[in-house]
Amino acid sequence: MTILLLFMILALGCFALLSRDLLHSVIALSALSMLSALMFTILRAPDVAITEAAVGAGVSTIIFVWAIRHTRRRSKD
Amino acid sequence: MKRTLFIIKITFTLLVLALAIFPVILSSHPWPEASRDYLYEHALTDTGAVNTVSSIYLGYRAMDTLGETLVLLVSITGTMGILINLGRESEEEEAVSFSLAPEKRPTNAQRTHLLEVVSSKLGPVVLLFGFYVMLYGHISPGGGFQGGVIVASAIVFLALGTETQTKLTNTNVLGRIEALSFLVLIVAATSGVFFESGFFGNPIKSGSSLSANFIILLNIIIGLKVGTSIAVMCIAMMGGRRGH
Amino acid sequence: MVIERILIFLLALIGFTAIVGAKNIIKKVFGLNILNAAVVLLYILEGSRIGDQAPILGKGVTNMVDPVPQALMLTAIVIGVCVTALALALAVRLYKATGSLEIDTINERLRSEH
Amino acid sequence: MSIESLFLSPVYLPMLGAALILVTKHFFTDRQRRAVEYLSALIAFIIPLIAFIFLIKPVLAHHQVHMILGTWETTLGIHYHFDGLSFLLITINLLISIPVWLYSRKTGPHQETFTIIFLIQSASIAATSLTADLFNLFVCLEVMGVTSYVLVASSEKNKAILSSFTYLIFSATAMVFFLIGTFGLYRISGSLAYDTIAQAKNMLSGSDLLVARLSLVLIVVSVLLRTAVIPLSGWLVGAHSNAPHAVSALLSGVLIKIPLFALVRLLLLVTGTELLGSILAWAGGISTLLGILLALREHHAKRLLAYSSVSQIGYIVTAYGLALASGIETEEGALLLALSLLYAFSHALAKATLFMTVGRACDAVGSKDLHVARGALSALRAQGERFPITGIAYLVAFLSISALPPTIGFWGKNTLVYLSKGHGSTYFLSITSVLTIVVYLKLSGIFLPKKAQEVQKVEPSSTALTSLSLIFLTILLLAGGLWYTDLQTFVVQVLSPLGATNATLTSYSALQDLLKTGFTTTIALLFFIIGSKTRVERRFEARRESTASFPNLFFGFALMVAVMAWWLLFPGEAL
Repeated sequence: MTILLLFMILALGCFALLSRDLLHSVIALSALSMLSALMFTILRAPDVAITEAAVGAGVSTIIFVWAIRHTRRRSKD
Repeated sequence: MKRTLFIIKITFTLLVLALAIFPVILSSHPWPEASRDYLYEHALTDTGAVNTVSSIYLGYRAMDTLGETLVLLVSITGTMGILINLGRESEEEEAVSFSLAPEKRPTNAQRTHLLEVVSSKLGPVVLLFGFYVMLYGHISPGGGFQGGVIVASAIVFLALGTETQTKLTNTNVLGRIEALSFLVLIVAATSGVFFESGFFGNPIKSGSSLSANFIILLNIIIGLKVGTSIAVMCIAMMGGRRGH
Repeated sequence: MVIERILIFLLALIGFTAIVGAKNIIKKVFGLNILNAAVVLLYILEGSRIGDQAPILGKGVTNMVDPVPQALMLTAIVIGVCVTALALALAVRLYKATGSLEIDTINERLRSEH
Repeated sequence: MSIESLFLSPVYLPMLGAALILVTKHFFTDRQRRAVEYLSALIAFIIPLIAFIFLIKPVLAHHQVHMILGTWETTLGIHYHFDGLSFLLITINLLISIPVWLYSRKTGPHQETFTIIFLIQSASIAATSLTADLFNLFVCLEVMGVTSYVLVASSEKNKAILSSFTYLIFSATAMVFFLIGTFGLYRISGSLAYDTIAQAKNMLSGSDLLVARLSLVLIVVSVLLRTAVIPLSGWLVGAHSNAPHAVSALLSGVLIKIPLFALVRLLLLVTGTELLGSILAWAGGISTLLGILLALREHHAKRLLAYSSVSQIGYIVTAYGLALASGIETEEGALLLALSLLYAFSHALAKATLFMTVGRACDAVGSKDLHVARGALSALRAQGERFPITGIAYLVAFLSISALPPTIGFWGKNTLVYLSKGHGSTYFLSITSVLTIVVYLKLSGIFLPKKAQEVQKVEPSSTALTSLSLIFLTILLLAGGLWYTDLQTFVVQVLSPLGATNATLTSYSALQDLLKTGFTTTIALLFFIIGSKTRVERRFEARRESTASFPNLFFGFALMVAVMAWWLLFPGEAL
C-alpha cells in the first residue's frame, strides 16, 4: 500500500515540476501533501499526518496561490 | 560552449550528491529502539502526557519547539514587511483580489453568495475543531501547531464570510493576541530556570498531578501564537487593509 | 522494504534537480518543498519500522512506533513552510521589481540597474 | 542565581527583549515603543555581558557544565555544554552586537521589527554556540538563517532581495542535506547528543562506518556553507554587499564564524579527522588567495569588503584545519585552535568597523565606486561630524586588518602565519598578507581630499550614537593590540580543557616579526603605486558584477562534498 502511495507521490512531484502552468503545479503539490498525510496515517504517525495536512497542504497552498496571483501563471520551462 | 558547460556542471552536482545521500538513505543498520523503550515506560510519569510525541516536543525537547516558534515569528514578520511594501507599490493597479476592507471592495460580483454562506457557516465549526485539537494535544494526536493552523484557517473562513470586520478578524486584535502569547511563552520557558528545574524545565514538580498542565499551557500558548500569526498573514495576503 | 526508500531517494533527487536546474524561481521553491517532503517521508518511514501501533500510550499499546523522528519532523515541516512563505514573498517582490520570474532575466535586469 | 541561569542568560534575555518590543508594538504609541526598544536592548546585551564577567572566574578554573535542558535524566533531552569555547563565542557576539545595534539606530534599517529580529538572531547565536545536540543545532542554524535572510532583505534594494533569495534557497537546501546527515547518525547511535553519537561511531566498522562518515561529511559541509570557504562562498558577496551597513557588519563579523566553532564539539569527539583537518587547511589557504584576488578586481567598496571577508575567513579556516590536523589534544593543536578563535575575534572587530565606517563615508560622499568616491572626510564634516571619528576608526581598522603594529590584527595574523609554517598553505597566507594591504590602500582612496571642493550643505544631524559605537570598537581594537600576550594566554587557558593544558608560544619573537611586516608593507606600497600609476589595475578590474548563479553555487557544494567524501576512502593519514 505504501509503495503505491509513493509511486503516486513521485508521479505528482514530476508533474508539478514539469507542467508549464504554475497553478496546475500548485494543485499537484497540495495533492502530494495530502497523499503524504495519508501515508503518515498508514505508518502510524497521526501527529505528523495532521501537521502535514493542515500546514503542508493548507497553508502552503494558500501562499502558493497568492504568489501566483501576484505574478504570472505561465512558466517558460 | 556555455550550454555544454552548464550541462556538465549540473550533471556533476547531481551525480556527486546522489552518490553522497544514496548509502545514507539505503543503509541497512537496524533502527534504534532505546529511546522508544525509555519513552514507553517513563513518558507518562515524567511529563504527564499520554501522547509520547507531544511529550517529546513539548517536554524533553521543548527548546526545538521554541526555536520553531522563533522561525515562524521571524519569517512571518519578514513576509509582512515585504507585503506592506508590495501593498504600497501596487496601490494604483490593485490586483483583482477581493479586498476585505468594506470601503475598498471593488464589486460585489467578486464575492459570490455561495462563498459567503458556506464560509461564514463553516467558520465556527472549524474554529471549534481547531481549539479541540489544540487543547487535547497531550492526549490525542494534535497539539499546539496543528490546532493553531486549524484556528487560523477558521479565522480566514470567518474573514471571508462576514461582511463587516468582526473583532476576531481585525488584524489589530490578532496582532495583540500574538504578541501577548509570545511573551507568555518566553516567560513560561524561562520560569523553569528560576525554579531551578532548568530552562524549559517544568516549574511544577514532575510526578504531581499538575505537571501535565504545563504541557497543556504550552499547547494553548503555541496554538494561539501560531493561529493568530498565520491568520494575520493570510488576511494581509488577501489584500485586507492592515489595521496598524 | 528497500523499494520504498529508493522511491523517496528519487523524489529527493527530482526536488534537488528542480532547485538547481529550474529557470523559474517559483519552480525552485516547488523543488525545495518537494525535497523537504521527501526527507520527512524518509524519517517517518524508517521510524515506523520497529512497531505497529501509534505512539499514544494507552490500554493494549505494546509495540509502539518510534516517536522521536515524528517529534523532529513536526518541527521540520513547520520550518519548511515558513521558509517557503519567505521565499515566495521574496519571489513576488522580485517579480514586481523586474517583471519576470526567470532567474536569468532577473539577473540581467538587476545587474544593469545600479 | 545558579551558574546555569548565568550562562543561559544570552539565550533567554534577548528573547524576552524581543517579546517586550513585540507587545509594545501593538499596544503603545511610537514614543513609548522607542523607550522600550532601548530598554530591551539593554536587557538583551548589557545584562548578559555583566553575567559573563561574573563567569570569567569559573571558566578560568575549567568549570565545565554538561547539562540537559529541563533536568530530564534521559539522553533524549537537549544537551548543552558550557565551556571555554562557548564562553568566548558568546562574548565575541555580545561585543560586536552592542556597537552594531547602536550604529543601526541612526543609519541602519528603520523598520519597527528590525530590533526584534536582531535580538532573536543574537539569541540563536548564543544557543548555537552552547548546544551539543544535533537537531537543536539544525533548529538554531535555521533561526540564524531566517533572521539573516530577513535582515539582508530589509534594505529593500532590489539587489538585496535577489541576494537574500539566492542565499535562502542555497542555505535551505543545504540544511535539508544536514537533515539527511542527522538521519544517518541517529540511525547508528539511537540518540542525537554528540557524545553518544561519537561513542557509537567509534565502535562501528565496515559499511556502517562508511555511512556514519558520509552523514558526518554532509553535516560538516552544510555547516561550512555558512562559513563561506572558497567553493561554498558564492552567496556571501551578494548578501554582505547589498545588506544595510549595520547588517553586513554583523554578518561578516559574527555570523560566518559561529557555525565553524560550533562544529568543534562534534569533530572533537570523532576519531580520524586528521585528513578532514588538512583538507580544511588547504581549502582555507586557497580561499585566502582567491578571495583577495577577487577583491583586487573589485571597484565597488562594499563588494571589495565582502571579498576580503572571504579571504580573511580563509585564515581562520586554515588555522582551524591545522588544529584539527595535528589533533586538538596535542599542545600545538590547542594553540592553533586558540589562535584561530583569537583571529576570528580580531577580524570580527576590524571588519565590523570597516563596514560601518566605509558605509557611512560612501553614504556621505554619495557613491560607492572607488574611482569616483573621494573627499569623505569633508563630506562627513558637512554632515555635522566635528571630530573625524569615522576617519580614525577606519584608520585603526585598516591597520588591524592589514596586520600593522599597534592593533590586535598585527599580533593575531603574524602569530597565525608563523604557526602555519609546517603546512603547504602557509605560502598562500603570506602572499595574501601583502595583497590585503594593497586592497585596503585602494579602498582608502575614498578618504583622500576631493580636488574640486564643492561641498553641498547638508543639514547636520546628531551622530552621537554612531560615534559612540565606533569609539567602542576602536578602543577594543587598540586594547587588543596592547595586551595581546595576556589576551592570548587567557584564550589558551580558557580553551585548554579541550586540549593541552600549558601550550605557550615560546619560540616566536616579536622583533623578527616587525622586520617581516616592514618588508611586506614596502612590497605592498610598491605594488600599489605601480598599479595605480600605470593604469594596469583598471584593465585588470572586473567589467560586470558576477552574480552567483545557482548551478555554480551547487557545483561548489558538490565539489566540497566530493573532496570531503574522499576522506572516507583514505581515512587517517594526514595530507
